[in-house]
Amino acid sequence: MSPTAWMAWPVILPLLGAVLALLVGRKGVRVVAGVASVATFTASAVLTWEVATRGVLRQAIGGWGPPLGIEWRADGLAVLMLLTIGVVGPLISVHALDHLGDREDREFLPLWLFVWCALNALVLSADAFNLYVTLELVTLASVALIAVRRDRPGLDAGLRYLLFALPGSLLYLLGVALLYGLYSALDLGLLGQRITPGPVAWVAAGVMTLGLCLKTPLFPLHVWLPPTYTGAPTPVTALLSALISKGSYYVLLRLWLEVFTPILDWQVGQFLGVLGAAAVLWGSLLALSQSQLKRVVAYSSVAQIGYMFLLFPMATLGARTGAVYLVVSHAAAKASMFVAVGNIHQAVGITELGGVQGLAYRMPFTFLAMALGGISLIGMPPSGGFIAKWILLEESIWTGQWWWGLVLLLGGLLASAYVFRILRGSFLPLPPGVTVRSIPLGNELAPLALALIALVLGLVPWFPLELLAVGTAR
Amino acid sequence: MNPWAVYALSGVAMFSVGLVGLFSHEHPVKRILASNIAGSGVLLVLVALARREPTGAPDPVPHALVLTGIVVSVSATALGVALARRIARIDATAKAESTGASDPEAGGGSA
Amino acid sequence: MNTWLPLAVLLSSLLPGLVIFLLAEEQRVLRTTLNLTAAGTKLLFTAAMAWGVFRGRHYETRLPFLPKADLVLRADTFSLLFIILSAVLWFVTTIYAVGYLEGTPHRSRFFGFFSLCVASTMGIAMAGNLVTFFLFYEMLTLSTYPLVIHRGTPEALRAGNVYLRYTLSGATLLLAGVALLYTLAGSVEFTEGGALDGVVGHSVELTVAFALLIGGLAVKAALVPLHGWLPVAMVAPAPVSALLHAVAVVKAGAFGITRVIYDVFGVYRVHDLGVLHPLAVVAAVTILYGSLRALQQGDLKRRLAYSTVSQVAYIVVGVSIFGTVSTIGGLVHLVHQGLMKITLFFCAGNLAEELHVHRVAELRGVGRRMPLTMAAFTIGALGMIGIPPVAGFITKWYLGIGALEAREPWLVGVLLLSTLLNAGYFLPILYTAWFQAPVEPWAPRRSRRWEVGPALLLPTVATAVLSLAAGVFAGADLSPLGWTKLITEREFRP
Amino acid sequence: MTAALLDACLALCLPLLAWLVLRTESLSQSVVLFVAMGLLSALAWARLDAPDISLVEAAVGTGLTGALLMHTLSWTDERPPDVAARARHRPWAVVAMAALTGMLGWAVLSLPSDDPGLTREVDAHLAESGVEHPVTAVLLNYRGYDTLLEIAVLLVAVLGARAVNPRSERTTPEPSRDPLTGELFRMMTPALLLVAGYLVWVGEHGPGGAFQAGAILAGGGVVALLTTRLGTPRMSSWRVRWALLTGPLLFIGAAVAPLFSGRALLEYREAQAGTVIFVVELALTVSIAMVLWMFFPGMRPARAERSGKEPS
Repeated sequence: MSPTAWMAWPVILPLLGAVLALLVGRKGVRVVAGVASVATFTASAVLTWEVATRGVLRQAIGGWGPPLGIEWRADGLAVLMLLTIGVVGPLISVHALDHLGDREDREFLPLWLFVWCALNALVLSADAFNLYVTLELVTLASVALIAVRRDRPGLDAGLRYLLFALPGSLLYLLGVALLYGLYSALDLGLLGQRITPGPVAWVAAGVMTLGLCLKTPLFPLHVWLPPTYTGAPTPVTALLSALISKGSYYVLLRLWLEVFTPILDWQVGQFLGVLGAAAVLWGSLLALSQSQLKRVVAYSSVAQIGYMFLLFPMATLGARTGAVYLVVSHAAAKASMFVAVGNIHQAVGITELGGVQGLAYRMPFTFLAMALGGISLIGMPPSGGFIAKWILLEESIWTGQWWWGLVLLLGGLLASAYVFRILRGSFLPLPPGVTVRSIPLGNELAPLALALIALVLGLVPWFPLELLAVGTAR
Repeated sequence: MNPWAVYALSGVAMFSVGLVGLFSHEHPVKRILASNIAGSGVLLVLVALARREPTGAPDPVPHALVLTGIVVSVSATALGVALARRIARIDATAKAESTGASDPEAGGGSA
Repeated sequence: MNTWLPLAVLLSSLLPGLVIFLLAEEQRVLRTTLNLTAAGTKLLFTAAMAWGVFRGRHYETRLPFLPKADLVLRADTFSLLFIILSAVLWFVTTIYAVGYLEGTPHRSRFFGFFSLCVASTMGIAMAGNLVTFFLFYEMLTLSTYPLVIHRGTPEALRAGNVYLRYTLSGATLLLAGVALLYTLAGSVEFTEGGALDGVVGHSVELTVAFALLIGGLAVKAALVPLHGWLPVAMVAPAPVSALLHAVAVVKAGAFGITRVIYDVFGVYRVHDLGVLHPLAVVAAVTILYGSLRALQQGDLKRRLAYSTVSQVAYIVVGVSIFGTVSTIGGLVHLVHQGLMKITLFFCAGNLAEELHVHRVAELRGVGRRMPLTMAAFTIGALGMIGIPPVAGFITKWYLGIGALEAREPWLVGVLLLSTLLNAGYFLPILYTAWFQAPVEPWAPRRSRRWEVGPALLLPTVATAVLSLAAGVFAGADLSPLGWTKLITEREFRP
Repeated sequence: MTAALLDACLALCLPLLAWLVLRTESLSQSVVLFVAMGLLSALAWARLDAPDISLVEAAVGTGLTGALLMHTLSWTDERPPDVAARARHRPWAVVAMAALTGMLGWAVLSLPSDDPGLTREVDAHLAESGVEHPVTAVLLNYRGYDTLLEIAVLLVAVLGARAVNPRSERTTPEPSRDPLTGELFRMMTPALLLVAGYLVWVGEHGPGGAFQAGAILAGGGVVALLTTRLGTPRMSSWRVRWALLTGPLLFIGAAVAPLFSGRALLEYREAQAGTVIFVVELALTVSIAMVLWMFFPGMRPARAERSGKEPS
């Protein structure tokens, strides 16, 4: 099979897996999903290898090519995301199997495979409208996942998410319509060549950014996030925070760095940066003031997404590298933390922060995972979070915009405050009257594996960094 | 003014009404309605854009996009109302239980 | 060039640490064996490396990391000074800790973090550039935090909070400084004589970077006013206090300051920037302030803690005065203070463990009950005051001469005043212990032969002997002083 | 002139109706107004020379959506006690609306007003696409990948909708008391099937296609649901699953087959393209009909029972 043909499989295999999982009915779901996961991961890995050795790959779907057809484009950034999704997602889903009931995982697995397919499709797509379809597929599958337990908090969370994500998609679609109206193209590459400053480009950029920020979400559009993340089943929250929210951010990044580059003015960048900085501070402060464990971690996501927007004021290749590195390491670290939170809830049934008391000795792997994940959120070495922060910090000084560096440093301090607030309690003796249910070993190891990924990202950053550089030379 | 522009402006206005309505209502059905209105607005803009050259056949690409858009929008609506329905049933059950009546869901199911 | 020995030195405590975490609480023998084997192996590696460096060989492990900064572990004369100190003291402290924590819960966790802590210290010592240094500096914070809160009491948790607040703020400053310097210079590999040859001008930025770096490091070095965490952290078990205060944390700070001055900026550059003098003043203030506060403490460990604040500042004073002699004095104190202070903390631990004595006033007549412990304490205390032939005297001598040589006579005054204060807070302890009669008879010994368990006593005596030896044999080539002279020669080579 | 007046009227009415939909306090009135708005908007689309997709909008975007919403109202309380159906008083809302309209309008008016878009490119390659109707060519060939994902969207939606309301599968609807509607349905069925088949076939040359045909069939299904003993298809039945999933499976198969002979995804051979597309469309028609049908969760509980439960 030709190297470009490999691009199809990370999209097709999970789709096929999902359809077959639905088809086989109740009994074979796990088997089908397992085979599909292994196959999809393998396809992603092979594609990564092809891109790392051959450079950027393209496939004109249907053989047409832009402007008529849709094109897939795999550069280093795309395959790094593929790999992230392919590693983090299945680990979360393994945990989900035990966390959710038997009934739920018959629905969870096909839905997760749809999400996986959609995210892979999103990452590879170079077509503005196709991106809209993938975004919607992600959204609808996420909504179904959030509500998969059919309990009132989950249903509320699902509906809330849907009703915030839909306008986001529509804003994006309107932008696509405007761009098509002026440039008669939907391909991101063509749009990037044809874009000129003017009302259409400005308004399109504005509404698309607004829509995607609503979905991601960026401060102050984050109001839906904490209740949604809290109401969803924990493994689904992990998926939302680690991978799904990154989908819309990824589109935003592609748009601004590859299409709207000519209109990315200083003011625009600073504006997005200010919102990002506000997200960092506001999210961290609110994380600090929460009494529920899951809400602490949820608000931390608001803050971490804020860091990612510091890319826009700098808008350099280095800043892109830093932001993407943060996306990847946050995916691993935050997934590990949410999964660990799920374990804690399962073990003691306490959702308050004090519920962690004494658990460090009873669930050592879970807490090790929590600690390693937390370190990455803070941006302390050795962790992927540190590498990301370091690159962004250097870039902020390099571009003379040192104030973003201050935000990074301050955010790190605040993060350490809420992370250690969680960890500290675990060293206390177990309070009397609390019984700790035992957790299956697999469930303890899943968060640890995720946290170790965040750690390894901080120890051998050169591999992802070299991968990210593929396709950046112009 | 060309007809397409009139309709495009109309679509834009529908979109704005829907979008703002979405954020100023709390009832789920109203919000789903609002998102459908906003969606129709965007689609109308696309349909209008396809008809800018007054002669010949309209641009088929936006038409195809619109078809896809309709499907996505009806899917989202179906999912949204399914959630709303379930929430309503849970609430009804809770209400019935709190007033001492039997489970209406069970009654509905066995009818 | 040898490429695996630095890594081996690092891994010889990192890997055992990770394995120890996995051991069950009851596997006492296995854990102790592992600990001691690891500490012994490290000593061997270190000795081999020291011998090699002495004979002019180079040791460097280089792993790819960031585009502009590899992970570099390297052994030069200065890092070896710190490595040897840590390796030796780790060995004795391990023995001590095994005895001290006998029968207490969570020992696997304790020894796991303990080993990680030493591994971080090794990393700090061998770091070949600022990024690697920062990496291990942060690992040190992370691995000492669980040790500080080890007891799990509310008081310990509060101390942990204070500790984190200080060290993480310091790390933030340090990170800002490192990033600024990397942006200015591209890459900052530690180089004898300074690594910033490529940077011309930018004196404002360089000054800011220097201030940030020193500010960050000063937290761990406990320079006034950033010393607040140190006395609070005294709630930790005695071996932790010993290791934290004698070796790992405060020394990491002092070591870092020295690296920044000599191997990053280069002493000439720092001198030109005019930032050395302010640093010396801060250190001098710290010396006096620490001593004054020590004088007021009734709690033995807190008194020792404030004494540490003061003594570590000697190192900083030494390296921040422009001149070879004072630099020798400062650097050699890195070792001397380590040996003497760990002796003192061991003694305090022995007293607390055997007799539950924590306050100075309770020490009346303890000399007759625990003669060896108090003898060791006496050696340490006299050394701190600076009485020959204990090692502390060498330090003060070189610092004094150095100050005169650098035409900073005010410093001699500071040294004299500090010596007086040192005497003021150490001599009463000695007097109380040796010459006053106990209020009530001491509890009888648990064993006929030992005044306190051998695992506690032997390390105490060993370090006391070492403190004495470092002073008596100061003239030898491989004594701390001899080694320090070797370092200084290379740093001041113009 | 009359045409321009009609256009202006329509264009003005649409946002006003939209506004009314959201202002009306009664939810059922809102839905009725929404349907009215949808029909007008279908008219507008027809005025813009898009008669085929205007039919879809009328049938699915308005009819089916309206029916779904109406159906939901019968499940939910007209006005739940904690949530007001009326908009909260938001003075900024009007300002925001005006600002948004103004900004977007500015952008729309700066678009070139006689741009053919991609019409030429589509026509140039129409011969290679295997179909004669340009919209079908875009939908199933040039941008067939969008359609593939769109099918996934439909599957996800039906899976999600069924997942949250599994119980309703067991709800047997009340048989219609009116024998006439049942008879009507029986008579209608063959006609519906015929029309659907025709639409798929005609889609290759003119307005029509899988989606339109699927919508027609689904319409029949919904009527059946409301008038006969036929319940909503259940996911637990293997027949239903095959009916639902054969289309997607065939589509995926057709999409990946070219990969094995060194071509790109969905890169049909020119000679076979027409046949492949026809077969895929036929299978998709069944799937789409099933999905749309299954969006309806069965009948609401009988009115009498509901009112019996109401505390009063």
